[in-house]
Amino acid sequence: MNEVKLFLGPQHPGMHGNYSVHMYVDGDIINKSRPTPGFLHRGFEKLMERRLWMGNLALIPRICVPEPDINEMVYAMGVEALAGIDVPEKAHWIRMLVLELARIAVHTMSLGFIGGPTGMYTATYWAIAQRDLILDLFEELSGARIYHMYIIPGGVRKDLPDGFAGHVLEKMAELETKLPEFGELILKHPVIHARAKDNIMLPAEVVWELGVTGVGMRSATGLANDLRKVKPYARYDEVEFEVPVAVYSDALTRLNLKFREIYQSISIVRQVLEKMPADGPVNVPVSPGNALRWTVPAGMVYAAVESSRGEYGYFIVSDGREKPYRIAVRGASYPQGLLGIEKYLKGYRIDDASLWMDTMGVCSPEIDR
Amino acid sequence: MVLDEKDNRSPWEKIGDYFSANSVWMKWYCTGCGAIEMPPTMTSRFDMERLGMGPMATPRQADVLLITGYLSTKTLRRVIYSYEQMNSPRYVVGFGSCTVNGGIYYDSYATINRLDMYLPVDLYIAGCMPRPEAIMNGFAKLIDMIKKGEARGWRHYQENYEWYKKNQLDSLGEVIIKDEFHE
Amino acid sequence: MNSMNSMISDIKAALSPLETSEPAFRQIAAVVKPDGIHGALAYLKNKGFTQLCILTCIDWIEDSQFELVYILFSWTDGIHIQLRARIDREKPFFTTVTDIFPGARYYEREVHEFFGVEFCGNEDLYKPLFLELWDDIPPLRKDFDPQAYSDSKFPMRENANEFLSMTGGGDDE
Amino acid sequence: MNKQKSIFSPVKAWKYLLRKPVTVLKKDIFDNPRESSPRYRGFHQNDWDKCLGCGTCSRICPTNAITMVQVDTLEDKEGYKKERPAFDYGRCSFCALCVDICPSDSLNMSREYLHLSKQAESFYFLPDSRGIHGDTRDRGYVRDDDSELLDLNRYEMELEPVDRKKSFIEIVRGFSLEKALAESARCVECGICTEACPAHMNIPEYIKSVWEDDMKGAVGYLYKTNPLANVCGRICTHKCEGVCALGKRGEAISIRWLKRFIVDNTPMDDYEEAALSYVTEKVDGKVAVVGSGPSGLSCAYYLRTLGYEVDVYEEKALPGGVIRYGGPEYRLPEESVLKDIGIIEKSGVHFITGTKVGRDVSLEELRDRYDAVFLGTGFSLSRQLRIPGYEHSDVKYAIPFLGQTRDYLRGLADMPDIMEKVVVIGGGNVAFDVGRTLIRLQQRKYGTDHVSIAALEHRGILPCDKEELEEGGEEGLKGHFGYGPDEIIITDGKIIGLRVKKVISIFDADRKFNPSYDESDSFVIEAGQVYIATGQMPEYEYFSEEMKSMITIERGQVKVGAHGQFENFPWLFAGGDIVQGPDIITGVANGHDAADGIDEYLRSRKK
Amino acid sequence: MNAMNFVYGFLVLVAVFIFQTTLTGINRKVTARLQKRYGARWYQQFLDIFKAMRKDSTSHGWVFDFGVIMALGGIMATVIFIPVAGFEAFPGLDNVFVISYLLAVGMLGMAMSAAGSGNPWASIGVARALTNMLAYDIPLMIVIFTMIFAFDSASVGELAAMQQGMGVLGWNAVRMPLGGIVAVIALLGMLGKKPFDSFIAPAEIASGPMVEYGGKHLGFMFILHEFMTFIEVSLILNLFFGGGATIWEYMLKYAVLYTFTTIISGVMPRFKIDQAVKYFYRVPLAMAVVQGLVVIFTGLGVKIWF
Repeated sequence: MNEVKLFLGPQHPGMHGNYSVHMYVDGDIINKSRPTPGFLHRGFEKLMERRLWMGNLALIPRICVPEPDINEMVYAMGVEALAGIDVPEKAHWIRMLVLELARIAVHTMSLGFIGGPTGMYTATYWAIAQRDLILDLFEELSGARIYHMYIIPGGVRKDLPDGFAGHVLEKMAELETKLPEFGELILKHPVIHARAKDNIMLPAEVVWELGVTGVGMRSATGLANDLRKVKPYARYDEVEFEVPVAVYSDALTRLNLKFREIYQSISIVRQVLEKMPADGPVNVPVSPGNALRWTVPAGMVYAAVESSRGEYGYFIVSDGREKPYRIAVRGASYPQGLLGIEKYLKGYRIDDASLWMDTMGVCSPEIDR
Repeated sequence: MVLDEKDNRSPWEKIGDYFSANSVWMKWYCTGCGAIEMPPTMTSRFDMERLGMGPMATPRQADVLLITGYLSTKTLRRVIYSYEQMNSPRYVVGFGSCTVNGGIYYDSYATINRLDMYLPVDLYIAGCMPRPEAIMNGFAKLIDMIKKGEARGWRHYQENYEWYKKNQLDSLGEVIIKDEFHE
Repeated sequence: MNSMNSMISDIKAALSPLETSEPAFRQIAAVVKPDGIHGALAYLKNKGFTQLCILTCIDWIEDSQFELVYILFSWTDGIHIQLRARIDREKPFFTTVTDIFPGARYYEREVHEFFGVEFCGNEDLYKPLFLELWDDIPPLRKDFDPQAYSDSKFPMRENANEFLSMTGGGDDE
Repeated sequence: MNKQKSIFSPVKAWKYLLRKPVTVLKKDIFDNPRESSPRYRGFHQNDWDKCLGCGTCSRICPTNAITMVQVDTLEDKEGYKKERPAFDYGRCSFCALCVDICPSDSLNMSREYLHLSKQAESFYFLPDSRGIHGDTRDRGYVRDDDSELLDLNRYEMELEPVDRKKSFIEIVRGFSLEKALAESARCVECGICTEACPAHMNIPEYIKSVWEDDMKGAVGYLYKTNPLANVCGRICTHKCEGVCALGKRGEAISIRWLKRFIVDNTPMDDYEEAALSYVTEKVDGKVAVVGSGPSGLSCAYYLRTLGYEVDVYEEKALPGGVIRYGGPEYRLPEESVLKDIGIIEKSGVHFITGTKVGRDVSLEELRDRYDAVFLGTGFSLSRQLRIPGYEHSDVKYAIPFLGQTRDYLRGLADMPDIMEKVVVIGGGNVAFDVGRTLIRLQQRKYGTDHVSIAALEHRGILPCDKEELEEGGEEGLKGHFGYGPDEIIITDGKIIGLRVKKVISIFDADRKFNPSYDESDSFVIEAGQVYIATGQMPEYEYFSEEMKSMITIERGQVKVGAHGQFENFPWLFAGGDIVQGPDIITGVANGHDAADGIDEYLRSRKK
Repeated sequence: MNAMNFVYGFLVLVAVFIFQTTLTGINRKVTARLQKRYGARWYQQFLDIFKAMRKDSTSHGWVFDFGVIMALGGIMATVIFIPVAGFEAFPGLDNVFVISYLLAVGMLGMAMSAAGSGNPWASIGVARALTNMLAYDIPLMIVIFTMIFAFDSASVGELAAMQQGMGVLGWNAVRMPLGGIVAVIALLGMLGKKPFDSFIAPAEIASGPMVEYGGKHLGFMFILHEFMTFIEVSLILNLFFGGGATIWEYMLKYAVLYTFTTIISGVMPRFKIDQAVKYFYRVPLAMAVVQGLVVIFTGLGVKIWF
């Protein structure tokens, strides 16, 4: 049979986001695949050089749409390292709260998005409605559902609103009652097992070769390689949590790890609310003067956080002026989304291509930037 | 874009528009970051299907093209291609700031500023990005416009094809990329 | 876990860097000569820095230099290393490091596309990656003005400063 | 790892067939759209009464979405621009940085999120407090102390320690470089100060130059509109700081001290180069300037920048007028004056000192010798206070006293004859200058000080600067504010005190100056001398009777047309105190303006 | 056969269309409930079809157009032969084989048309659809042959009538429980419901055969789909669940059976096509063979039944 060229994306229901994979298939088997990024390329790294240090706050969340907070966090961490700022204690805890809520939201969503490639839309419908309740929390906290622009260099933008802790705990309790249902519907489903078990493998060698991080790395190597543990930021060294790991990385294992991480995040959220100082400032200015003239001392620094997909980093260069000199973004899904697709998508069936994209955690906006 | 607002539809067209209005299928294409608010709109919390709307996998089946935010030139080429594959009557909805005037990417070398230079936009929804309620209200408004025969962008596109084509070529150089494999 | 100090002294001894610093918590920056990058990467990979986080470039247009930045991470020690080297901006040639870090392949393509740095040995280098039909100098170079490019290609909406009543210009809704 | 599977587990989902859906009801979406959260960042609301029109929002905006639009229907108000921000929702990213940085606190975001239209043009709005659709909604996102993006507090300068009253050393030490950079970083570049400044100095620009550490550029900006930068950097009345946008919620930027920082910290070479960069080759045209006070110097300098030859006539031995003889040394050191006058001299202005127009040379002679004449003679006389005993020889007046003190410090005159206990009448800056100079002289002469000050105005409405009041108090000035002078009590030909009485009101019902007193509340301030600092007067002896008849003089000020030109004498221009009352910066502005007028006049004459 | 038969036939088509489309609409609401939401209006399916009919459509050559007509013609013809609660527009022509044959004409038309569009996704979809058909047909046919063998009749109407009178116990699904299970699973396959919908999987092959249909073509496909659903459900209903003694009973049973398939597919993801084939050839085929052997060699369920 002849080799046929197929486009998986950019407009294909199996593709999350605006991304494209060109596949050469023989029958149902993919012989060769080429990632084609750039559909979401906006030239962020250039635009950031043209905005004020504070003005970039509006830009950065848009680099990773499903989980914007990590951008804010990593940018803030970088700027703080350059400027030598000590963030107020309370801000650290609020940041952790935001990051963990975001992690819950994005894991819940990715749990539901398994419904896309496998066709179990009920799971998608449930999960996204569930995630929406967390977006309500974000709206209460920061004034926006998706782009919170809440974590700023120097701290967080505003203090928690009244009664917020109570609302968070309520939603967490509700989520905990609903999660087992997701487990029943998705993780125990025989057809999901048929699709995901022993499929879409990620061996440990490939992890090291590509530089895959996050759930992918932990599911394959059995190492608790989580930046929150290995190189703690904020106050992650003061909360107790486990990093779920596995040594056999198929799609189902990765799904299970995400599911267990949700529980860990819920536990972190509870600890954060318990241990957070009641009072105190929530931010300090980056430098004297108003935000139009904030400057950051010259220097180069790389800051990284653990996103839901792995190590997410910014390399920030300042020349001491009111705008960054250069910012380079390391998208967490860069290794698997480009080289991974080129090298390791082949051999799978067309049916698995979108499942591959989904469970490997490929997020197109952060690759394209 | 100046549209002829006079209602000169035949009764058959009015009936047709009634059906069109109550069954608007959208092209499921996430062109930009506004797409992140589409899943909540489609799924259980806001349940777009109540309006008779649903996502469709291919442009042939779709009635409305949602431009969910900024468009890079690379995407715009595919969007125009998709739009031309859609069957009339077809509608375009622009989401958020980026489609109106470039949004936060107004000075980007990779994204366009005004969507209506390249495609006829029937409705814009404000926000960055619009929240699901705004999207739902936008759709309700679109439905109303179709019912009243006001959503006539596709006619405008047919009638001013040359103008659109010229804009597309001016900004994109080439609209249909023959070899996009980069091989 | 090795301590930061011993790591820095190891690096100083092995790589003879032009300059080292500690820009942030558990982070080491080392500037080496361009021809030392390969050796340094191989050495560091052996020292446990198994992950290439990012490969990027900075355009120091005033010095007429590009600075290549390799950021490595050691999961065992929890240390990030910035390895930097400056090359001539007028003759931006360098060799690929894909033999040490295969994952660098797309980073190199990206740096080539955005800065015009050529990495000898990376076979896919000349294929466009993010950009399509690009017709100007590499866009992340400092002498590229995105505003001017945008203005020349993508028309903007000129807002007339006329408001029907002084507030609320919209006719609908 | 939980990897067990069961065919029955998914079937449990069937229970939701009979449960209530989680969907938001249609009526909550369409009929009454769901309220967004109290912090929601929706569309903008802008309180036009509060809005300054400063445009800070448009400068922070990362999306370039905010345009300042001229609104002509607004009334003119000091410190407010007639501009309001218009928002392009084709750009806005709803980040609310504009709200957080708004100096006037007028901007906030509403909880409104619906705007749909097929007209892309309708996404451009000029919101007021009712929001973009004119239907007032709840406030959403508002700025609070945490999200503040302005730096509201001044970076304080060091002052000399308390024993500063023992000497005439300048009391304000000035900014260190670090503090100056920090202070200059507070500026939001709104330019409201420029509008308020009589000389329309390029304040935002020179502050920005400080922030960029470009002192030469800053000096260049200063000399664009003010050749007395050293003087104004120290004793300007700083109207700019009164209207500073930051002053609405916090402390205004120390514009004056930043100006002083510039002039004190620029290397002399750079300074001269920048300051003299405007001076041009001489052209045909000669102008006489009468009086070397601020307006005369300013006029002379700007005439030089236009190429004219300038002679300045000064009655006193040294040029400078009020800046040479008026300001106290501890505020305005001699070096500063010398520096300013030196630059003006270097620009090619020729000073003819010791020559009083009207006495040594007549105005008519000047008219014949020069192409044009500028009058900047100032208020050189003290206004008398006709209370009983005012003719006593120990009743002193501010202007001669201050002048003599300056000359004494220069070594050109004797120390003024002061007594151990004195009282000053007046509540303006000059009165405080007199009082504080007296303290220093008393310290020098007697080792102690005892200076009282009496003013009609009570503490809250004193016309002097706030810092004068504070610093004067620190130095031991005994204030009796709200008490008006009644009589000078003289016993045995010597003054023993000043009787004062409580002021009830200063102005009468017609808002005319007509103080009324509470006669029952009066007391005597013990003093051997009375210093009167209740105002100054001009002297117009140089006008011939014929000229006087053709000139209108109202309340001591001459009436002139545009650019200070006399209607009946087109060759004659005036500026400074005699046109607009005593104020250095206004004088500078008049001088500059007159220079332009003279240029225009001479050009038109040539044609 | 006279003119009245054609009038009846036409009326049957209209009635079937209205009934099935309404039911589809209701089932969309059922799915929605499962997904914790309200879902579309019950008449949404009508709106969708009429909307599609109203739109312009793009042709991809005469094969593409003709295939649609051929499919619709074939399927509409089949509908007329389906006995509903004893009523037949053309009595005596309700043979299982006739129906299967006519159904195949419809399927073939669809395949022709889809392949004629030239879209690779459509070709893959058609290939998958035919594979899928092959997969579910074999177990189902074994059961149906068993039934024909046991009851000595190939007439759908007769087979339905034979099950009536004993209540639930008379149903072939109860008499031949394994065969009943096979039939329901095969029905899921026939209807293209999850987990056997890989030939129209949007996330994998962009809705497969349907990828190039739009406008009127799509409208025809929708109508065709409604008719096909009716044929398939009716076939299983008549053969395994005793049809209906009255039209109301028939409609009720039909609705229950159809809704049952909906709620099953509502909690199912889809198999990959190879998995679907493997599944059919493993579980239902084994059950069908066992059922066939039991019926043929023991008579249990047919001859031996009370």
